[in-house]
Amino acid sequence: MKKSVLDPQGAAVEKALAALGYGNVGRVRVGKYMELLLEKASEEEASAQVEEMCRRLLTNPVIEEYTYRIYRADDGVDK
Amino acid sequence: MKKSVLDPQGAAVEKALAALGYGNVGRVRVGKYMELLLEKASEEEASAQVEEMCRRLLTNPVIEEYTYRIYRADDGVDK
Amino acid sequence: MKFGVLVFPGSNCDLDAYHLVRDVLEKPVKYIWHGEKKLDGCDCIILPGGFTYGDYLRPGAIASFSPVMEPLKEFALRGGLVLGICNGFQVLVESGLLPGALYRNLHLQFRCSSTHIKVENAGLPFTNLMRPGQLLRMPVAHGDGNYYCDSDTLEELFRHNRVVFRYASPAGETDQPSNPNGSLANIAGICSEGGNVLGMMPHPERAAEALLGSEDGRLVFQSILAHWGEK
Amino acid sequence: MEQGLHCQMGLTDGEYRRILELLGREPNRLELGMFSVMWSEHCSYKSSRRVLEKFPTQGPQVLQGPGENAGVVDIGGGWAVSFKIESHNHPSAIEPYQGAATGVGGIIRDIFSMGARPVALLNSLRFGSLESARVRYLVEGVVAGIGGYGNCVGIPTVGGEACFYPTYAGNPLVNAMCVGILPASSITRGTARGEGNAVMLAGARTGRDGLHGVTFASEELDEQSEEQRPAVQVGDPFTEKLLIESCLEVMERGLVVGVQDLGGAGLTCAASEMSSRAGGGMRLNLDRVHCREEDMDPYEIMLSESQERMLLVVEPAKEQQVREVFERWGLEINSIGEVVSGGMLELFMRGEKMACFPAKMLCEAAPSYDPPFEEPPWFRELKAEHPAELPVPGNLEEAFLKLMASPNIASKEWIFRQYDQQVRTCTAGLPGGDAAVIRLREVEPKGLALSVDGNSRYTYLDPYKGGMIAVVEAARNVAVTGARPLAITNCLNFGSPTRAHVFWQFRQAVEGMSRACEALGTPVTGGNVSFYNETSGEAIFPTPVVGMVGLLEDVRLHCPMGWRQDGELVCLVGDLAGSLAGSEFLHVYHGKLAGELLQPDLERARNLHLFLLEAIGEGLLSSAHDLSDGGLAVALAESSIAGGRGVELELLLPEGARVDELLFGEAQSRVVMSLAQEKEAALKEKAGRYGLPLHRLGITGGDVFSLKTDDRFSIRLSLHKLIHTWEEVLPWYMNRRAL
Ligand SMILES: Nc1ncnc2c1ncn2[C@@H]1O[C@H](COP(=O)(O)OP(=O)(O)O)[C@@H](O)[C@H]1O
Ligand SMILES: [Mg+2]
Repeated sequence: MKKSVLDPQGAAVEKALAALGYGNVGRVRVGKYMELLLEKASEEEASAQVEEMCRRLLTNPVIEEYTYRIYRADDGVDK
Repeated sequence: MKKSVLDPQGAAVEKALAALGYGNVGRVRVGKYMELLLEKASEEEASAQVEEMCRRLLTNPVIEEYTYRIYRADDGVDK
Repeated sequence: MKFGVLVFPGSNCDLDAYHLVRDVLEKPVKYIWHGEKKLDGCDCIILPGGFTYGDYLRPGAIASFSPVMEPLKEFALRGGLVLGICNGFQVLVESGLLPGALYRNLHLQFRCSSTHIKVENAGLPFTNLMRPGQLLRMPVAHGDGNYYCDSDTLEELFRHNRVVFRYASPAGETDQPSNPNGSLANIAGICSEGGNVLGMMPHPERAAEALLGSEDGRLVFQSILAHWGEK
Repeated sequence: MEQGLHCQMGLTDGEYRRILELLGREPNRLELGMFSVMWSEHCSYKSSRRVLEKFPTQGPQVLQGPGENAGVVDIGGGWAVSFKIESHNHPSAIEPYQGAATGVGGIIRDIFSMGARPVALLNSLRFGSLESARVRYLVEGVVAGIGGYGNCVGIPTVGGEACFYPTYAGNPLVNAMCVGILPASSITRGTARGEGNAVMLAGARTGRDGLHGVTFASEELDEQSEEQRPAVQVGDPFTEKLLIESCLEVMERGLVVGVQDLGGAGLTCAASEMSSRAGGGMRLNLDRVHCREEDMDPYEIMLSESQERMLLVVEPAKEQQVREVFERWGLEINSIGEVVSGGMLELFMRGEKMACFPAKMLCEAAPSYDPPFEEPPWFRELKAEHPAELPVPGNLEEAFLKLMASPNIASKEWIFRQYDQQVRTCTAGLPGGDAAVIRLREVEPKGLALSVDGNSRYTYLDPYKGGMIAVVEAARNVAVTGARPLAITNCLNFGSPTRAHVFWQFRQAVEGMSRACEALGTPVTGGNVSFYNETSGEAIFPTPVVGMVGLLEDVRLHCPMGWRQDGELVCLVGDLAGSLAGSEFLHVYHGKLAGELLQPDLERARNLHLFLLEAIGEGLLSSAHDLSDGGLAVALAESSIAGGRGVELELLLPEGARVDELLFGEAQSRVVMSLAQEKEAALKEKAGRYGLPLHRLGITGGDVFSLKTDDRFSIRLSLHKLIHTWEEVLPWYMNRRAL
């Protein structure tokens, strides 16, 4: 979620944490986390494809931002 | 989401990506991502508190797993 | 005048829109499968409510890539009438046919209740039988109806009279308690620049028969017929 | 064979010996697992079967009684209604959102596997006190889960009930009911007929979720239950929606021989029950089951309770067409075997035979017990307490407001506003009334009135009378809309059947329900038993829940519960005063649950329903609302609130009654109604003809709720205050959501 967009989930979590006695927690933002496994791709190709998939489908640029990380082999790709 | 638990969202995203021509994407899992700012805490204290909050509220141990990372100062705490 | 109702996997108000056109308006109507590549000569396309693809990822996101969206975009560009209701509105927003985004209700719950909406623009193919400022009673039923856009877009929407409906109190106040989902400026429905594409969260098709408690929603469809020169 | 493996799987030594006897050899692990799930209480009804046989199940309207996926009744015009209720109590206690959601998914599959288009959902919920944060967490999750599933599949949730008593704190009850419509001539059944026919598995992939779910449902909850995590399943309502559409399509086109959903005990249950019903067998090749995870073994595949799967039996010539339908809807479907004669269930994997025995052994040969029963000591003790010895409240208005603010009486809108109540545009009577009313587009202008009811305060005090009352009250709830009660489904939520006191309650309740069903002509077409509702050795109140279906010949004439106009006459049909025994007033005001319940008069109940059918059919009534929890004062207030208008009431205290019995006492067969003043004579005549007492209570209008007895103002409140008190209770509790 972009900073400028009100995040109702984050606000609710923050309130709930405060009620549980975690008064020192602030600026809670809740978003999505995805893991995908990309086959047959070099690191650059993977990067380019993830970027494209994020723009086209995985995120909505009106309200969301994204970052991703790419891992090799055994553990798939992490966005 | 635990690996053994059905992730309908992940499955739907995987199918949608395939339909968009990204046939090389597999094992899509969708989860939650949270950012929180913890005040007045050393790294160890933060760690302990995040651990506790995850167990008590932030995750549902019946179906979810969690990992977190802690950053200093400027960017708050990342779970 | 012929209507088409798009059917995506997970659409579930397709039946309701179809029933409304066929049995209440008594006009020709057909279902159009999401995999179709043409719209088959329909004059008005309805994107019905429901949970396309389970609303997984984001409501309307996956459906907005359906093959049928290509001919729909062309149809809309040529001025064809497109009405997106609830999930249909979400599909229109995700596909870029309407600006902004619809996301999680502010209170985080699905909300099914009766609302009042105020007519802000009565000069559209969808509203020509309404009076500006008129209040209509219609139910909402959604979990992601919280309308958001950036401030430039919002200004543009208001400047060009593209905010069509706003949630209001029974007395006509567009106040906070009347807002069922946290939408910016109580926005319940907006239209495209040309006024031929309307997206709205409330369900006019659920308020078009006395047995269901309100007939106000029928005005939307009667306006469409009037625009087309039919009764 | 490992020592005691059968015990770990929940089988007794005796049961294990019986398996050895039946097979004439030792079962392998897969076979033993299959026996253990099919012989679990949940699947075999081994403790309850003989008691359930007492239910009346016959009637001219019954097209399908108990024994199939769901019951079916005829509604005329060539159409029929299929309906059933089922519990998902234990899964909901562990994971409230998914537990409730998958409960809804399961009951929907039962309905469309009969070939019926699901048109309505209802639910019956019981939780502990809302003062507890854990309970609020459960309420929030269960309600969201029910909504999350029903909303997405596009079936309106039109009614239900929700109660809060401490007995359910550790073991909430989540019962879901689904209603569907189908042509009377085309009921699909769960049979595997026709040697050589293909057995096809459609829908979601099979995963490791829910292994031994039924065994879990057949045990008490304890501290360890939270650790039983692998049993938790996640619902996928989107896949369910696709399954509904594709299954109904193949059934409508006559492409299938038999269909059954995979619920408790998964493929084992579906395969053996379908075979057993047809007197045949199946040869299955488990390599062909589409799995979610790699390396699943036969045991896991056969016992998995993954959701959103269906088993279909199809003639070979139609296999391709069936496949095409499912694939068009984006679903996977595989032919996993074939129907064989001779009755054997044969399972193969990687070319090896993994299991082989007669299918009937899992079903018909399952054990059946007569558990011992004994009247519990508290039964007589509580009966001997006389609530009428308690003092009459000094301030009646305060007592009344307290009652209106009881979570059991207060508005349930916080719950049902999270449910899509109107999708399908057929809901003519929304949640909040006595019964939900839906129109049936297939047979206009007919409609259905639907209600779920149960009163565990009553069943605790007296399970026999309480069981009777559950049926009578459910029937009355549909009758006040103008519908004719047709038939019931039921969910029997009890403690452990191995406790003699619990089993006594169970027998008594079934007996009482049966008598009422006979008297009212509403047979039982199906249901569900949920035992082992206990926490730490403490059983819940016995809680039979009745799901009633009523038929409206003309849905446009259905009668609402709220005052519709100012200046109309308000009347009561039935006795003026009720009893405080087991009443909500006694619970809320005195913190007590005691007394001897009045014996319900079944003859009068029957007459009342006929009277209502006639009076509403002739358009005599503007509104009608049944009296239940909270008695007369609460019912009158509810009609005021629903109608959005006040009322001036003057009640005469009957001879020998106390004012709290008049205002808050509870009794059966009572209805408040409003009507145009000039229709009073006709109403009197009709009530007289049915032998029903009729009392004139007041006139509607204004914005004050005013209730006078004996020339004293007892209660006088602005409508605004009344509504506010009643509406704010659940939101107030639920806004304190943090754990
Ligand atoms: N869990 C629920 N789901 C849907 N509707 C509910 C639920 N609980 C209560 N309601 C609705 O609230 C109204 C009042 O319920 P209740 O007090 O139990 O009625 P009654 O006493 O007439 O059976 C009913 O219309 C019922 O449908
Ligand atoms: Mg009632």
